Amino acid sequence: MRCAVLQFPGSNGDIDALEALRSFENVTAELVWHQEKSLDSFEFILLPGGFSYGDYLRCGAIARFSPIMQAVQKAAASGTLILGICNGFQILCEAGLLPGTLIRNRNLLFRCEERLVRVETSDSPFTKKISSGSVLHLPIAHGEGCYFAKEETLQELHDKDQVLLRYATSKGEITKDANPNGSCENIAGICNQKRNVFGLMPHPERACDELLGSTDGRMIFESILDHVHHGAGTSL
Amino acid sequence: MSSLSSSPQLTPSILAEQHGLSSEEYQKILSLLGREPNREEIGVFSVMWSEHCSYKNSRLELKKFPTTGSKVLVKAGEENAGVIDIGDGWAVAFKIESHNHPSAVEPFQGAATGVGGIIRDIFTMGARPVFLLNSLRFGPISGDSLRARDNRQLFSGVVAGIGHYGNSIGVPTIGGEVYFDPSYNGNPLVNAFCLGVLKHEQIARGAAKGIGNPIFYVGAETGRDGLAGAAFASRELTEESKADRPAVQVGDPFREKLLLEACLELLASGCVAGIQDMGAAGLTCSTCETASRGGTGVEIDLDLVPKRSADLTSYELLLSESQERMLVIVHQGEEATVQRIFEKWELPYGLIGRVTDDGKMKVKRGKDLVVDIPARTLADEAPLYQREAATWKAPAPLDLTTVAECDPIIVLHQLLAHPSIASKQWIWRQYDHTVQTGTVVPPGSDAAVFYVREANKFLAATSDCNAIYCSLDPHEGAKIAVAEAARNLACSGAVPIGATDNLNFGNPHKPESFYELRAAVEGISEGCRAFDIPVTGGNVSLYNESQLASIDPTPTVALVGLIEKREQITTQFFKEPGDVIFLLGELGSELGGSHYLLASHGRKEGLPPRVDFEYEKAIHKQLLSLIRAGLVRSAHDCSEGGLAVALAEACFGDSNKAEVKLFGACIDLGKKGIRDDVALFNESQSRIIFSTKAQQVEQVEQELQASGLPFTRLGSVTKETILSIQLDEKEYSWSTEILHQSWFKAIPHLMQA
Amino acid sequence: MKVRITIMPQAAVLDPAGVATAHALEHLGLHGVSSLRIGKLIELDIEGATEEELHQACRDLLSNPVMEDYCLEVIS
Amino acid sequence: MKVRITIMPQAAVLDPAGVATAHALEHLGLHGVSSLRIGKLIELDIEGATEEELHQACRDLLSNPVMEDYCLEVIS
Ligand SMILES: Nc1ncnc2c1ncn2[C@@H]1O[C@H](COP(=O)(O)OP(=O)(O)O)[C@@H](O)[C@H]1O
Ligand SMILES: [Mg+2]
Repeated sequence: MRCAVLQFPGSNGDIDALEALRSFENVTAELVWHQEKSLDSFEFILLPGGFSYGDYLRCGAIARFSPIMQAVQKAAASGTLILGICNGFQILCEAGLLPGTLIRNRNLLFRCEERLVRVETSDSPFTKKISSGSVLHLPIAHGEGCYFAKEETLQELHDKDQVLLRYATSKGEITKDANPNGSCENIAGICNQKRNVFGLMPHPERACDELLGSTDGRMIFESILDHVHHGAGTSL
Repeated sequence: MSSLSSSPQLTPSILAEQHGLSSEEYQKILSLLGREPNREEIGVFSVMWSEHCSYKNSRLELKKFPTTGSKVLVKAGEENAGVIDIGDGWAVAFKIESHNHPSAVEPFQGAATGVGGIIRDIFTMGARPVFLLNSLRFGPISGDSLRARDNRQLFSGVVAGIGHYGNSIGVPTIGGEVYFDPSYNGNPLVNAFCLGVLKHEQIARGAAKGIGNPIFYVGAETGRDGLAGAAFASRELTEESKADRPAVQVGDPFREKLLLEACLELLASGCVAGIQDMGAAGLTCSTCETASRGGTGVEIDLDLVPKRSADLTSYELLLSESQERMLVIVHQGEEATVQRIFEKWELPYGLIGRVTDDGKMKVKRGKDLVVDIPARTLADEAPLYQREAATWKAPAPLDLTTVAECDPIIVLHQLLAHPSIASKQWIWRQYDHTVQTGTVVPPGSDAAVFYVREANKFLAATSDCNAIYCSLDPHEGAKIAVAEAARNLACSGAVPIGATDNLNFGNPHKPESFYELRAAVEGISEGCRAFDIPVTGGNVSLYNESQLASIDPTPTVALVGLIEKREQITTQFFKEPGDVIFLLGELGSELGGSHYLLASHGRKEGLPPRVDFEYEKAIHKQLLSLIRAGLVRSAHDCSEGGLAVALAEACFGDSNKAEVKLFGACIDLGKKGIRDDVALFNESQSRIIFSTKAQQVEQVEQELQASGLPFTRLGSVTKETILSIQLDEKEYSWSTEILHQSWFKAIPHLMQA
Repeated sequence: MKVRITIMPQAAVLDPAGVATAHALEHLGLHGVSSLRIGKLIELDIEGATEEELHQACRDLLSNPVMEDYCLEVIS
Repeated sequence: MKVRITIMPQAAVLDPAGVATAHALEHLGLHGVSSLRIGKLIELDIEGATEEELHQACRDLLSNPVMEDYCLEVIS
């Protein structure tokens, strides 16, 4: 799988993502500077975490005007898999590739810790190798990760089965305590209607190595790999 | 040369006095220059000869530190930060730095720019910053008084500021320390530590080498930020200085991230002859220091400096402390490389001058010569003072009969809920400690452990200082700071390789304060010599006084260690029911300066515990040998709150996890014949509790017996969440769930008020 | 041209900072707060741009139409 | 009482968000920006407070007098 990890001024999860990807077999991954204009040669595009343009104004607001984002739009339209992690998720929302928006955590404090997320559906290229209802241990690290969307949008997310991850308890219950940031309906990650663009606040790339306490992030990348190599056909 | 003629009544000597230069210092300037200085030159001398830049009151003391060693690649004082070899061609650069006064004025920005400053110090060395620590002190945060509210605001502002800068730039904050004590009312301490990693051949030098080489200014435009800030940091904090508004600098971590990447890219290109960050005293300090180090001169033109507004005066440009700026000297002919890289990273830059051969710092504004001073006189010929030190009076030893024996059941709750002992997760949860995917042991255990993937090395780091001990006995307190830091490293499986220290003291003109400074330096030196740890650099922050009094002497020690193998990484948390718990070291009995005395009796007195380095070292060596033999599942030292607190903390699992594990422990201390409160809460040094698998107990006991060191088999880890301690005939027991609540919720509760 | 742009969160959108600030005001003894919203104020000096271009910038960049309303005033 | 409070960074104080936003506008083709500052706008509905109390709250809580200036307007 040929992967691009986009690098915006202020990205800081770019190297983490690159290394996580390279820990899989049959993967090549490279950094792509935000001034580049084409992503045609890649099968998978990752928008990493960080503070693009300092996250000034609004998270992701300035990055979405980077030249590379036109190539991202084009890739999204053509069905290429695109993953936005944390700041990458915020950029995808600002760019209109995902609905809704991410605002400041309800208690206004940055939060860095491990959290549990429930996989809502296996019916996506990003979760196809994970049975729905499984609970993953993933680190979060954000100050503006409260997912917000209007009623109609939330309804549509439900109707089209676009919510892929929710903050949950170890038993998979969706509770207020399990929600670290006040996200609507405990939403931690969503995809678009075509199901090829996925944004999430937790950091799967920080959970790919035993040393770091969890390898649950690998399942997301394995799903992506499987999808790219075997196509949409295979599932659980 | 401009003169002061415009205002006849303002003679240079009056102006010098207004800049805090003494009359002897002014005379020295006259003889160095052979003429009267102008306004700009007085400004330049005043900042370069301030305590902050010149260490004029402390340098003679600092010479006492051991600074050499076979692993030292760059020694303390040579450059912005020391560099230590970690093997296989890799090295680490690290340093601690204070931002106390700016944080008192504006906690968020003061702390943020402190982090920014220390990160620049590290990448100036050519190293990629990989983690941060922070050492903090505030006045008490409990209660409804105005003071407590102020302290809470300072505390939350500082933590948010540190988080803001570190999180944005993507350098994880993986550890630190914080204490709350009335001596810090109105004068909080904010010390930030950064460590970076580099290959030996990547070490960059802050020297202006190569006559004719171009000098570039890169990074943020200069504004009026922190004008006179360097001088400001060397004065006492008064009500007036709070109105010193221009001294507030705003940090821009985004700019710094770009500057960091651009500088590392530039350094990798091989075209850099010298590089220096602009910290305190900005342009002035960086130009004369690089010239002095290079044995050269520099000539720059202020018209070419990128500016926020065109009307900045020469004086302002020279003394501004705007953040996120660097001075880079490149080899002739490489101008285009600089241009390409800085344009890629969208950073302002300017070719502002050249390296010269006349040893002078010459500053022009267009055609006018504004400053003409021999560079060495500024950087290396600052006056040095030997201040008067008071003679020390040892405090009276504690008379135990005056200490009512409190119920241990209540005391343990009190101690665990004391903000200085309670869980600090409220703090580090606001710090991104997982970015860069190297944090193997996150904050919450004795020392943090970071994996440097490219070098395949495991680094451990900790910072420590019990200032109560230091206030009672600065020399012993400083020794303990080193011993405790080394012990924390040992508990994580690491061997110390280098130290950096931050000396936070009051006004050095007060003989008591100067004594404290000297005693602390000597204590740290003894400790570092004993452990064979070179001091690679540090920072001195004097004049830490509020309207009330000086702070408790606070010589913070940060140690960096190496862990040989992945399997040797150890944490303080019990791992499994049935594991057997040992105490390595004595049960102890020293109560002077203890947190028990403070939290339960409101007393800060007595003689603090003593440390014997030979014994302490033997304990660490023994623990490490057990760890290397694979016999240790957890290790935790006894520090504030003594044995009982250490046992409780070991029962609480890693709180960064989504599901926090809690254990209990069943402990029998046997017949001791000392008071229960003394047995449980004394703070004698050199003690470690560790756990081992039941099957390995015999082997452990054999090894310990052979070592001749004191040890006790305390009991075992239980699934049931009860901590029970048998002492003589009595048994005390606590629910670890409730203890955990007291400990975990203490700071969040206070901060919600 | 001097321009002032105000950007406010829409009524239906959560405003955590606004809620927290209202609470903090209560702690100060100001109890009667019935609504408090925090937005942004941008003051801009610009030459050579038309008002329409500025509106465009407000929609595209300065505000997020999904959750914010903006108002642009030319001051001089 | 409806109140509007505007809070702006003081002129001498660096405004990193303003700088970054000005850059972004340039990238959008609006080149003539000579100054851009971002502040806060607070809209407040409150009963039973005096104007003086509100000024006090502005100084103590809503603005940071060390680096910001505020302006309070009673709208109705
Ligand atoms: N300001 C802080 N920032 C980050 N971590 C902190 C801070 N203060 C304390 N910690 C972490 O909390 C844990 C306990 O700290 P401390 O009580 O000082 O431990 P010890 O007594 O072993 O030195 C350590 O892991 C330490 O790194
Ligand atoms: Mg410890």
